[in-house]
Amino acid sequence: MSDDLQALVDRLPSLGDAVLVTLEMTLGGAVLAMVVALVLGFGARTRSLWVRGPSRVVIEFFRGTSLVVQIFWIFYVLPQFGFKMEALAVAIVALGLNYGAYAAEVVRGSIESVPTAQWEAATALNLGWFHKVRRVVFPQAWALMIPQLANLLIQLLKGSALAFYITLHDVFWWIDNLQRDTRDTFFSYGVGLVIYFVIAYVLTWGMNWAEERAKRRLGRGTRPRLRDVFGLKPGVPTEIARVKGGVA
Amino acid sequence: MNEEGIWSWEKAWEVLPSLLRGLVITIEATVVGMVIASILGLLIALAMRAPTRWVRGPLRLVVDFIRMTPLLVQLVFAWLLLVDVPPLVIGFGVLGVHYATYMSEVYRAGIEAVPPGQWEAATALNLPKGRTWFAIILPQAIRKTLPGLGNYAVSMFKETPFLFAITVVEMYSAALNFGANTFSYIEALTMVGLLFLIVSYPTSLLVRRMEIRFA
Amino acid sequence: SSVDEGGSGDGAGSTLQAIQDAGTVNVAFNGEKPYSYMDGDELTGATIALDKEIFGALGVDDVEGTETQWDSLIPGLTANRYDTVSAGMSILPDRCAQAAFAEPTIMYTTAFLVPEGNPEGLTDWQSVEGSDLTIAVTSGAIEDGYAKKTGVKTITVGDSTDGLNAVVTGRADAFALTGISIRALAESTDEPVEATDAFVATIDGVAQIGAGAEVFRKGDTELLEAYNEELAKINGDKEKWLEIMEPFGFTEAEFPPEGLTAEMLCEGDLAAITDELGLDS
Amino acid sequence: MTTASNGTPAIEFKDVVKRFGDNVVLDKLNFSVAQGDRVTLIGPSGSGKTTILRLLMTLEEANGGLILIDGDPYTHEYKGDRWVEIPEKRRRLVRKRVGMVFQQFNLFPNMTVLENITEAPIHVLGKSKKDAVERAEQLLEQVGMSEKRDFKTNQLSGGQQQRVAIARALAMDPEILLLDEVTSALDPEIVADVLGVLREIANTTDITMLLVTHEMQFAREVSNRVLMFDHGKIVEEADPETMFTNPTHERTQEFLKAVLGR
Amino acid sequence: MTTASNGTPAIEFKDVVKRFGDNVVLDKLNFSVAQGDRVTLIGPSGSGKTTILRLLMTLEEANGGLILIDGDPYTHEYKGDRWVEIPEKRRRLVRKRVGMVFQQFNLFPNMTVLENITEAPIHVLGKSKKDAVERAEQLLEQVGMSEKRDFKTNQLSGGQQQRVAIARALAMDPEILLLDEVTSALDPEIVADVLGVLREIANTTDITMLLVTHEMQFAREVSNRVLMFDHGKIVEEADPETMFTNPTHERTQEFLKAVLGR
Ligand SMILES: Nc1ncnc2c1ncn2[C@@H]1O[C@H](COP(=O)(O)OP(=O)(O)OP(=O)(O)O)[C@@H](O)[C@H]1O
Ligand SMILES: Nc1ncnc2c1ncn2[C@@H]1O[C@H](COP(=O)(O)OP(=O)(O)OP(=O)(O)O)[C@@H](O)[C@H]1O
Ligand SMILES: [Mg+2]
Ligand SMILES: [Mg+2]
Repeated sequence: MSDDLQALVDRLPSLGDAVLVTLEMTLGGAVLAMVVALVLGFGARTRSLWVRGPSRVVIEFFRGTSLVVQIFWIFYVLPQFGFKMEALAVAIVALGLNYGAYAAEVVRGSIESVPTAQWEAATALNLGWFHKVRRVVFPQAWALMIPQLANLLIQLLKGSALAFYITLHDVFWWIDNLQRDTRDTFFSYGVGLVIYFVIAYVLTWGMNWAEERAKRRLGRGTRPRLRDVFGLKPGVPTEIARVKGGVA
Repeated sequence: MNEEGIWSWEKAWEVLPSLLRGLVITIEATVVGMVIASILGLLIALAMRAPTRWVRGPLRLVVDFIRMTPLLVQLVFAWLLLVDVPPLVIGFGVLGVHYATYMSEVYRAGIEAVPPGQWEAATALNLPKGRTWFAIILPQAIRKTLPGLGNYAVSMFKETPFLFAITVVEMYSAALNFGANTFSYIEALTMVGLLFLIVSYPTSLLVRRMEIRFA
Repeated sequence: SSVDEGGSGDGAGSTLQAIQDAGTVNVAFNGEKPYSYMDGDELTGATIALDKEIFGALGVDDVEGTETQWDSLIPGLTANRYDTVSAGMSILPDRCAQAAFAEPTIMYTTAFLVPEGNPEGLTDWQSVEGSDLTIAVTSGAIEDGYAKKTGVKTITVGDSTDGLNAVVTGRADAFALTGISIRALAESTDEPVEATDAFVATIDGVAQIGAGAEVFRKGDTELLEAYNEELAKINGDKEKWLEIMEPFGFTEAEFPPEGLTAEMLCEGDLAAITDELGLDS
Repeated sequence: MTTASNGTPAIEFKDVVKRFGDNVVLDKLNFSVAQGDRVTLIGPSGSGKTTILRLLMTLEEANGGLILIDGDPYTHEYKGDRWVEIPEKRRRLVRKRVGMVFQQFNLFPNMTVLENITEAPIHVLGKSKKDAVERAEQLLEQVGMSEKRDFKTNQLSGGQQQRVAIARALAMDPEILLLDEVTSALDPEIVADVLGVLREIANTTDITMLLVTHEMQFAREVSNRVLMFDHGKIVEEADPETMFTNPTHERTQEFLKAVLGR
Repeated sequence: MTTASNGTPAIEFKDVVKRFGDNVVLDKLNFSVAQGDRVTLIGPSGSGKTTILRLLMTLEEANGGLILIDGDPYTHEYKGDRWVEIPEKRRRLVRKRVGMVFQQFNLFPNMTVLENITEAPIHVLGKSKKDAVERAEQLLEQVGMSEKRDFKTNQLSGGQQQRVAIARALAMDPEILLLDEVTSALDPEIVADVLGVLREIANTTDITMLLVTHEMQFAREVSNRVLMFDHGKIVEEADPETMFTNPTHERTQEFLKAVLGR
């Protein structure tokens, strides 16, 4: 055990870099996923089949094949067609597309849960489509989305552990190396458990805070108490059962 | 680039039988894991409504810890600890427990989405607690959770590759095995992707049907 | 860090030319002692030492590494993510169709990792053949092939630590891997396990001669030939070979016999090789 | 149907206090309803009418005071000289005597019309299925919904749902029926229909009724006493005739003017 | 506020057909509303009143016929001899002249009261923020909501929300105002209040109004024409006095009896 601790201490300096890589992937992936989700989510509920069809195909494709296979293709196969990206970029693109496809369903569901009457009221005021979405519908849907997006963010964080597969030195790589050094799986994975939990916890705080803020904008909910923000609040609030499309 | 080209159908067919054998394990794990997750998830959701904080607090902590840490690590831990349990059983169990923590949230949301008027009507009719749960609340709540459960089934299906860490050879590790022996990774993994798609796309269509029906 | 992104073989120019111009070659490694691994910040190991020697002679002074999981070593090579794979990969007929192997650099033997005291008394492959013991093998390793051919019950583990765990927890009676790896594994752990003596497995009466080598892309013939040329100088001089390899625990037993070529191993007719080289297990 | 007309009030509120946070909704409210009485509560929005019915149905907990049904304490009682909450078991015995119809009907959507009505008689009163169905059919007949007995509730219009809800409450043979704005979620033309059903029940049974309604005409027809509330206090109390034609209190005049006089 | 009182009707329906699936709600409906007219639509539930207003607001697409605003085709026009849908761009120009107040208010919960009112004037009419706020404050004053200008909408009661919704519609300076049962989601006592606001607007502007209401008293006071609908057809048309005291058609008599005569 003291050997284990020694190995841990020796490896600590490189933990910072590893965490950084994991965070870069997670946050980069999350931002891209959000963009993808918005495009596909709105695409999947337009009336035009020419937009809806491809959106659905892309969503189903990226949800249907698994993340490992997608990463494999983007990192190892596409270069053979002359399309080569840096490993970090590949990780972000793959995570963004995969979780973006899931998040697209969340976006679609939340948008659909905004009462039609809100669209109609906006039409009655003669607002244009983009304006309706940006100023009226999205801010309301946003509050509904956050808890599910928070769940997806945690899943995305865990999904980023595949990065080692494409030569990135993330937290999982770091744990793997610790395991090889110590040959003690319990110890090294235990350390890993704690690291991932801490990162997930911090991300959850951030999402709780965003949710409270969004709710306050709608005049719902109160000023967030510290407990609301820092508590390990369950992801899904009451309204979510109404939201179609759920997480997966 | 290989002079033979990137893709060889011959290799693709060659790997298929072992992938299909792996697919059986993958589907088994998903089905059994889903059954465990559905039941355990419901129990967790119900326990979370216990009136005392001494039940809710610790349970919340355990659930969040499981939810927020990687499945792979949980699998390996269980595999190392439960020495006498066959890996397949551990795989089913851990998948089930991991996803139960997600499903408990779905159930919770479903239960909370039952209008308070339903509880009140049950009280006004003087129905006992148990009857209220089983005849009034749960039938309504579970209908609303079906799409959510379906989504998690699709997602669990695609997380079965982690079972390779505990020596269970499912579809993904079968592909890697083939790849390591022949270096024909592209064929093997692409077939895996296709098989995933072939199974999960109809499932997700089914889920969306349910969404529409139960909306 | 010595980890770099990207192989030099993009586009039309030859990889050899490219790495000579850059003065750097990027090799993929799996972090497995004693073949190729990071020691702190330094890339080292037996195959790396060999590479440094050979590439140095080719006018490439810098050997940089990209650490990759075992299963992505070859896909990354085909995808031009690096120039060669330096992990002592076994030369097998099926593999030869997808990638180009240099001439053998290390001869492989097999050994078992067993619980302390070797309760089952394992010595060679025949001692597990026909028994109802469960043997742990790493996914895609040659030992997996031996087991399949001889009907030995196996479980498949991801890497050597998992194999160790399988033995320690009693899920497997032994863990079979190359002699060198098993020795390194037994030395690196405090768990109550030990390594059996290395042996050349005999399957169906044929000695399973196995050798590992550097791997190149199929198209990089020029680089492969240049590498082989320099390698021949080392392989032709046992002292020189030992000078490079001994610090990492390799012995004469792992020195490739004269006359053994990658081509022969790619053919896969092991009986013929034994005959031709006059080897005997 | 009443246990005894011995003068014990069917409902009695003694110094009942109800707060929501800082908002004191009922402040030491006292009133009683005799057995067989039909009492209408009127008053502006937020005056506490619904709260009174919900307290009676134990959907809310009182913060103080006593609520008695047929003289039996219902939510709290003094024991020694301390408040003691009445255990759920005894509470259920008392609650059996009370039925409630909600503004939003609150039918169980997972059951058919018939199942909605027989659920409680079978599982609370312990009736046999046959008896419960027989009684349910009789009640459905009474509210004019016989042909819909096997429909799911969401296949019904609002007025039809409310009639089923009334039948469901009556199936428990309550001594006391609470009705909270049972027509205000309905289309105007349909309101008359549901009120007709209630009028018939009022005329053919001696059930004690406590109702909140804005249909003053209906209140006038069925009730024998009207209580005007404001801010959780009884402002005025009279028979309907007096209340609607000749209210004495200024607040009542103002309120009735707003509700009736447009 | 009206463009020209040259006799062109403000609203004209020509053979308008509207179906939902197999349910033909409007079958070749023809009617017109003159500029400055105040027209009330009455009729039983499901007769198509809301549908008419929604068609005018382009919240529904007609299946046939022409809808004209100030003589301009609004949804379709004949070009050559084919139906051509009018592009959204031109439609928005016409839609500018129409405002609507909904039964459920439909305020935007993510905005304050003031933002609800200024959003469209700024972004659709292109008013400066200063001008829009000035006008909004004037309107809030008019509906008696000045002190609530920075509140979130769900901090308001129903009546207050409806008053803001009215102000929001008026802020667009519409020539035509559509009102769909704007008081039926409100508490009875508050209804009078909102109707008062509308009455004042009716009395102080020459805005064209098309309203659906069950408040017959109010219809009587503000409107100069009442249309009785049944099954998507105009059954009877008269000035309010005649309609409410002396309806000629049997269906109207029956309907008015149910709604008024309780
Ligand atoms: N669950 C609750 N939480 C907080 N306040 C409540 C709650 N229920 C009622 N109130 C408050 O109690 C007061 C009385 O409400 P109640 O519903 O009894 O009024 P009411 O007379 O029935 O009004 P209405 O005619 O609008 O139905 C109101 O001020 C209301 O805001
Ligand atoms: N979106 C829709 N889909 C299908 N049918 C609809 C839809 N909207 C309205 N209808 C049908 O059209 C008919 C007319 O509805 P409409 O809402 O115009 O009636 P209304 O006169 O406003 O009734 P109410 O007084 O109840 O508001 C009804 O039969 C209704 O069921
Ligand atoms: Mg009330
Ligand atoms: Mg309507």
